Amino acid sequence: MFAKISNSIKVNRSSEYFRFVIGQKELRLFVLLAAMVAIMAVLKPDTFFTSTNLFNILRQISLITIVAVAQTLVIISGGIDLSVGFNLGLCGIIISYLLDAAFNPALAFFAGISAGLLIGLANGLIITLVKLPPFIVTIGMAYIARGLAFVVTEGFTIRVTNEFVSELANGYVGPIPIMTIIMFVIVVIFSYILNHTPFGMKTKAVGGNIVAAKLSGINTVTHRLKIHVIGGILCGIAGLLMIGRLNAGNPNAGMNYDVDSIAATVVGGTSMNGGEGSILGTLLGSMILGVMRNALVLLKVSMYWQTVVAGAIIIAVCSIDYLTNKNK
Amino acid sequence: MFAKISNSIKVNRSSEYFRFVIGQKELRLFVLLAAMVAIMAVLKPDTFFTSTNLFNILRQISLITIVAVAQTLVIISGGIDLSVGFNLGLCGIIISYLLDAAFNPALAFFAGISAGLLIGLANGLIITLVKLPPFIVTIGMAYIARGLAFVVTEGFTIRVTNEFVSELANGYVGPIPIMTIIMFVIVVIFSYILNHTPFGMKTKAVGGNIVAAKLSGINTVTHRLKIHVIGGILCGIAGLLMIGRLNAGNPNAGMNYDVDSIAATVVGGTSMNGGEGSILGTLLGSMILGVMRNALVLLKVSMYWQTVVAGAIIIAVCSIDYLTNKNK
Amino acid sequence: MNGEVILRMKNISKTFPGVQALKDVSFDLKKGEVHAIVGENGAGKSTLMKVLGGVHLAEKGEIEINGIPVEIHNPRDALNHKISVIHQEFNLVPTLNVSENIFLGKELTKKLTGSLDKRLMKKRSRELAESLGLNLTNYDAPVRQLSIAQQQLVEIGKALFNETSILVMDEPTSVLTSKETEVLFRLINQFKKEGMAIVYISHRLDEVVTISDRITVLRDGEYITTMDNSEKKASKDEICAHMIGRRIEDYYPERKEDAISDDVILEVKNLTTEGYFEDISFNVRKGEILGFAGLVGAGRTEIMKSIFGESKYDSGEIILDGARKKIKSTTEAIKEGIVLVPEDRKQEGLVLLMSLADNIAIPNTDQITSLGTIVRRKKSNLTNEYVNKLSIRPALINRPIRNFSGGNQQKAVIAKWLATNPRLIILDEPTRGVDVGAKSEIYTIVNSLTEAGVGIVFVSSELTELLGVCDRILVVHEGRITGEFNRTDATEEKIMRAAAGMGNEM
Amino acid sequence: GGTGKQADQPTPDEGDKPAAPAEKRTYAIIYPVIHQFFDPVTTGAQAYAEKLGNIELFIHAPEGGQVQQQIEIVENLISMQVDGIAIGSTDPEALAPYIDQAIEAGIQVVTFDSDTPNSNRAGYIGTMNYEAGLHMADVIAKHIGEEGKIIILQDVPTQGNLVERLQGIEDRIKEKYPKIKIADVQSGYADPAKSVEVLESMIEANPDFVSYTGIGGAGGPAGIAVWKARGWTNQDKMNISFDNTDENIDGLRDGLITALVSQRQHIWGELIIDSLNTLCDGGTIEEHNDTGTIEVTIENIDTYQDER
Ligand SMILES: Nc1ncnc2c1ncn2[C@@H]1O[C@H](COP(=O)(O)OP(=O)(O)OP(=O)(O)O)[C@@H](O)[C@H]1O
Ligand SMILES: Nc1ncnc2c1ncn2[C@@H]1O[C@H](COP(=O)(O)OP(=O)(O)OP(=O)(O)O)[C@@H](O)[C@H]1O
Ligand SMILES: [Mg+2]
Ligand SMILES: [Mg+2]
Repeated sequence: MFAKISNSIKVNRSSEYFRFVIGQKELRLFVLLAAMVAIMAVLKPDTFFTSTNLFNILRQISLITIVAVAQTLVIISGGIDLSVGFNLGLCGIIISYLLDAAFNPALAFFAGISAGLLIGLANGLIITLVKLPPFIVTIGMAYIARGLAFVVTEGFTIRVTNEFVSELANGYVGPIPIMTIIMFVIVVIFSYILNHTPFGMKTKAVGGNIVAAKLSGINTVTHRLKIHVIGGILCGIAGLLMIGRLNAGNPNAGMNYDVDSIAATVVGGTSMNGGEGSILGTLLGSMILGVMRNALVLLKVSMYWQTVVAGAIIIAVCSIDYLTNKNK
Repeated sequence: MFAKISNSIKVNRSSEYFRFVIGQKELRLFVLLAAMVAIMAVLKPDTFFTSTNLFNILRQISLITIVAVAQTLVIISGGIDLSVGFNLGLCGIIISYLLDAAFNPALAFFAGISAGLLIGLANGLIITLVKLPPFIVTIGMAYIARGLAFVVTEGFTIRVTNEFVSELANGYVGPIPIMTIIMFVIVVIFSYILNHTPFGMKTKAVGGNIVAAKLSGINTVTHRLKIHVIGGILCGIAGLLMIGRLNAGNPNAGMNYDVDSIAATVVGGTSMNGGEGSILGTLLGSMILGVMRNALVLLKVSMYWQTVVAGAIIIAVCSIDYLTNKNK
Repeated sequence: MNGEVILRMKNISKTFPGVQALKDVSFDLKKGEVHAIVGENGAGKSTLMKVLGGVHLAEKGEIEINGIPVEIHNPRDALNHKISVIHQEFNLVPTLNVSENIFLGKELTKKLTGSLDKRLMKKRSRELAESLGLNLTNYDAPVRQLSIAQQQLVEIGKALFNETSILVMDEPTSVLTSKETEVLFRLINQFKKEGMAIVYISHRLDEVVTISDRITVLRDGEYITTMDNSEKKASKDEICAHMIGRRIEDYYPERKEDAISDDVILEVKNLTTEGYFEDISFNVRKGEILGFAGLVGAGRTEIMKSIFGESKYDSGEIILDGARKKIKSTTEAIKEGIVLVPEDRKQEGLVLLMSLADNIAIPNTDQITSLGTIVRRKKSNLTNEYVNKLSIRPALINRPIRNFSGGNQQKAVIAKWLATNPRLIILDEPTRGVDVGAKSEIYTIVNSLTEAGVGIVFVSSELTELLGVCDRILVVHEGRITGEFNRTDATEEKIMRAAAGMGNEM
Repeated sequence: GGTGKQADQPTPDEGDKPAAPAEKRTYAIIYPVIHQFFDPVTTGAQAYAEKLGNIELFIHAPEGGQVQQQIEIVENLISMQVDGIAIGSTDPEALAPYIDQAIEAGIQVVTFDSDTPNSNRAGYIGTMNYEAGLHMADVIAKHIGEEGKIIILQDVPTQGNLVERLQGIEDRIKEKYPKIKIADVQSGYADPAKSVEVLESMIEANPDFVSYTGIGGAGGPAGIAVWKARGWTNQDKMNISFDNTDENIDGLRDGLITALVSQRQHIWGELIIDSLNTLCDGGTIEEHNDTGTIEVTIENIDTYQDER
């Protein structure tokens, strides 16, 4: 009995601490974001703190956030996906190509998103069955996807004139870009799935301790496959939106989305070790990076310095997060 | 007593097994490399299997191999370094800049290599003290290094006319490129350090189980710092050779070396999880990829298809390695 | 019906690369019985149960459940046959909380939405946890925040929530103290009555004799015998003899009184770390074995880690050979001659990827290096010296340490420290998960060390062992020292009272 | 001498300059990528803006040539409410609607370097890249005697202006020079080191080539590095590449490059500012201001910039 009490006292202390931190993780990011917005609002009231500019930022981050949701799921499940960028690019190319060849648009979209799915599936199969490290598999797959985009286009960009696609990427509902709405819907859906469904719990379990997950009767192979397939589909959707935004299928579109999506995920507080993380955090991470990029231009930071500052800010944001976390 | 004997019989067998596998890792890669060379020698005897072309390949892989040695050390110690490419780029830029400003060449080399060291140190400090994931720290640092290269050059390439630098990168000793000799020396030194010194043993221990390493009295913080510093210095040396090879300090040089060095390391059989790996394996991995790139051009694979084939080969090589390993 | 054979494993063989872990082993289990499996480290107990649990596929043999042959290819198949296994290694997801871990793979969902019914899961797991004596106020903390013992209770709870007719417990008590063990035994007896069949694996022969109805002995992957224990009177000596093929003469070696000198090696004064321990004062003399008893989570491990320089302490003094020392890192501690054998050898003691020789060499590189190079011959000489001294078996120094049995791994950790010539060795649960033979060897090693003038701190949750080995025993309760007993006047009763915070024998 | 189509624009020294704008104006110049090729544009524009006065310049580029990043820059400039934008598109199709958005927001837009014809931009200043390709083919043909194998190194195989140049070369050779054979086209992805490597391998694969052409910014310098490493000069094999970057000019002087087809980006800066001023003042400009290409050889190396 005494053991009981003493245990509960100590655990209490340490677990309360942790509940606070976890519950507050998103809040801390939100405060940081708010601070950045506030500073910019003071520095550049006319140009930054206008509804056009703010909605602009929201639209600018929409695509990368969708990809980052895919990345976050993969990372939480214990993997990493460096092929998201060129996967997205290839999906866009396929859709543009088929639209250009006057295919039925619905069919074209379906084909493009299926391509994303297939690349995700291929990643998943090689990772789970051949058991190669996700890092190298997805790098290889990135090359393949990028190359296929070149093969399809022979280097040309394909013009996209489809109204629906254009509207998706550039249209508004009231003042809110449609793309942003799509992003929010995706964030909400996957945040819900991650936190409130057996699927989400299994995802964390697979990433947190794959042996334990397996022993609990989870089919870890199919689960990881599903995660990669979902990631692939999200890349496909992002590819569709991308060609709308670019009005063209450009085989280089999506370049850097691998690194950028990982940055958003990590800034958003998801652990690179897997097992835990937050989609909402990823959204906030993406917003913080989006505001940063916007601010650097509005503050007229020289283009030479921008890259330096961007790198420093990424490290700084993560450090602040870590340090404030530690002090509490 | 009975237990003893029967145990030792069992164990004997299994340790032999393990020794066999480990010892054979490099041999397997070597066989693969030899097979690729043999196939190419049959397919393209006139263009591939000439001493010029073979020495060419050796020179082409020298730079990336030096960087991959740094990467291998970092990965074995449990980390990853995505800043190697732009670190190398920045070091090259600094050396070119100082040479151009008519500084004493020795001083210029020293400054450039010190820059590499400092970037490595900065990576190491943030990773060990702020305890951020190496992935994100080195991505941030890559941005910073790249940006600084732009700041120094304002986007220009800086011409390098120093004879010594040029000779290092382009000269020969007999038929063998000097750069290749430097590479071999580095490979031999670090292979020796990794396998035959306390430093190497500690590196594997830190990567294999950092808690146990710490509890065994290893100062894991300083050890990881040292690894990153060594990695930085190797990048600095690679930067020096790079400007010799390009006859210029180009702020885009080193692009992709992060991914390429990881590919060479993984193809070379080093585990992404840390704790074990081989510098010799990395050299072989780098050679396999170098022969592949050369072969793709000599076989006149269309530039559009090359990327696809390269990605597929990277995955295939790793898979072959895994599957043959499993069968034994 | 109780007494019916529910499970029959026939002629099971399983080979790992180079090791035949099981040779033609047969095993049967009846409803309503507790069937213990005992054997040395590496005898194949866990492997047999992993075959049953679908973790490993046997290359030969059959499994029948209720007389019907079944195929078990993966853990799901096992669960479908109502087989629940509490594995020896911890198998919780560290990032998930208690209720998520308990319900993983069998999540409770809301009918309408299919979403997780978190509240119900939490309520159920709280009820269960309380019945196991695991009273947490916060069930939302990830389980990595719990102590090892608490995690073990969660694992037990997890298995109990499966619909189970065969329950396998692979060393469930190795991290529990007698208090929790008692609770567990009560539960086991209740399950028995309900007709559950239970496999119980343990190195604690007392427990085995107390709880089991039959005892099967494995040795070197082979079936040796099955002993009847319905009267709870099986002879431990006999079990031992079957296990290791010989009888153990002196289980606890005799302590020589004159081994203890008056020189104090280590004196700890008022050591405090808020939230973990408070006002800890004690000393260790040359050649003395000082025991630390306490309940799970009492704070002993934290105290030891602070002395070893691995964690910081808030206040207090550490005095070595009369001089005050501020030890800030493990490196400094080792330099001062203090070493620690940690309680979790796989996570903290060994680099599993490395060989036996390398693991021993890590803190001793100075001795085997000349001109900056590790001299292979010096390394093997050093390793062989300690492999022989501690009779680590098999004496294959280049074999990866992960392929050694638990007892031999533990001896390797001790060996790596002995090679540094320490003055004080802290052993934290040094016999956890170690078979009787190896245990006795570890006691002998510890004993002989004191004769060489080394001071020993011996932390253990097994009272019998503390009483058998130590010269003096301190008891820790809630981070404070609540009792001190000499070898002559210590009894289980007195120590338990102090550990529970009821004693006043200061 | 230069055979490309020449622009009908005032050279810097002619006197009839528009005066400084009445109110202060902010113009942004956006490059497709950070590259030294554009430095003459920056210096030209800055010097000219200073001379005129009352103009603030803001120079920007996506550092690695990423389309999305350039789009974001345009959007951010709209937020900044600059007066004029001059942009070299990374992807003409992609940038068109954003250019139109800027115009709708009341910003004057001209394009340079690579055009965005599907947008409402007021005009394009720079090289017509297809024509530049034709010109290149003529230059190669002239130097190799209209006969022999040539090899070509592309940068990123998707960069529109580079694709046009390559197309121009291929079309002109097909049409006019049947004895010239394009033996190989490979890509170095604008990575300096990779370009060197691919070129070396290409040379091994085609040892009998007579001339090499680098299409993009990394091409000429890669040739220089390889020629130097092999101890070649333009007597052994020819390197005929695009652009008068410092490296290429040095290579020409050092006898490592036979000829360059140079763009005239040093006059773009002034033309951009003049055009934006005109537009802001309510005037109109020509839709295509082809500044042409010039062949640069060792003969005209010191004077080609003055040629028209
Ligand atoms: N996954 C594995 N790979 C290789 N060898 C293994 C593996 N698992 C077990 N072994 C070997 O099989 C033999 C039997 O091991 P097992 O774990 O069944 O023993 P055990 O009786 O449970 O021992 P302990 O009391 O230490 O838990 C040992 O020699 C062990 O080294
Ligand atoms: N990493 C940790 N994070 C949070 N709390 C911890 C951690 N490690 C231990 N604790 C808590 O500190 C207390 C003291 O634990 P400690 O391990 O020192 O006790 P112990 O007496 O050695 O018991 P045990 O037999 O469990 O090892 C426990 O209540 C435990 O829950
Ligand atoms: Mg076991
Ligand atoms: Mg403990």
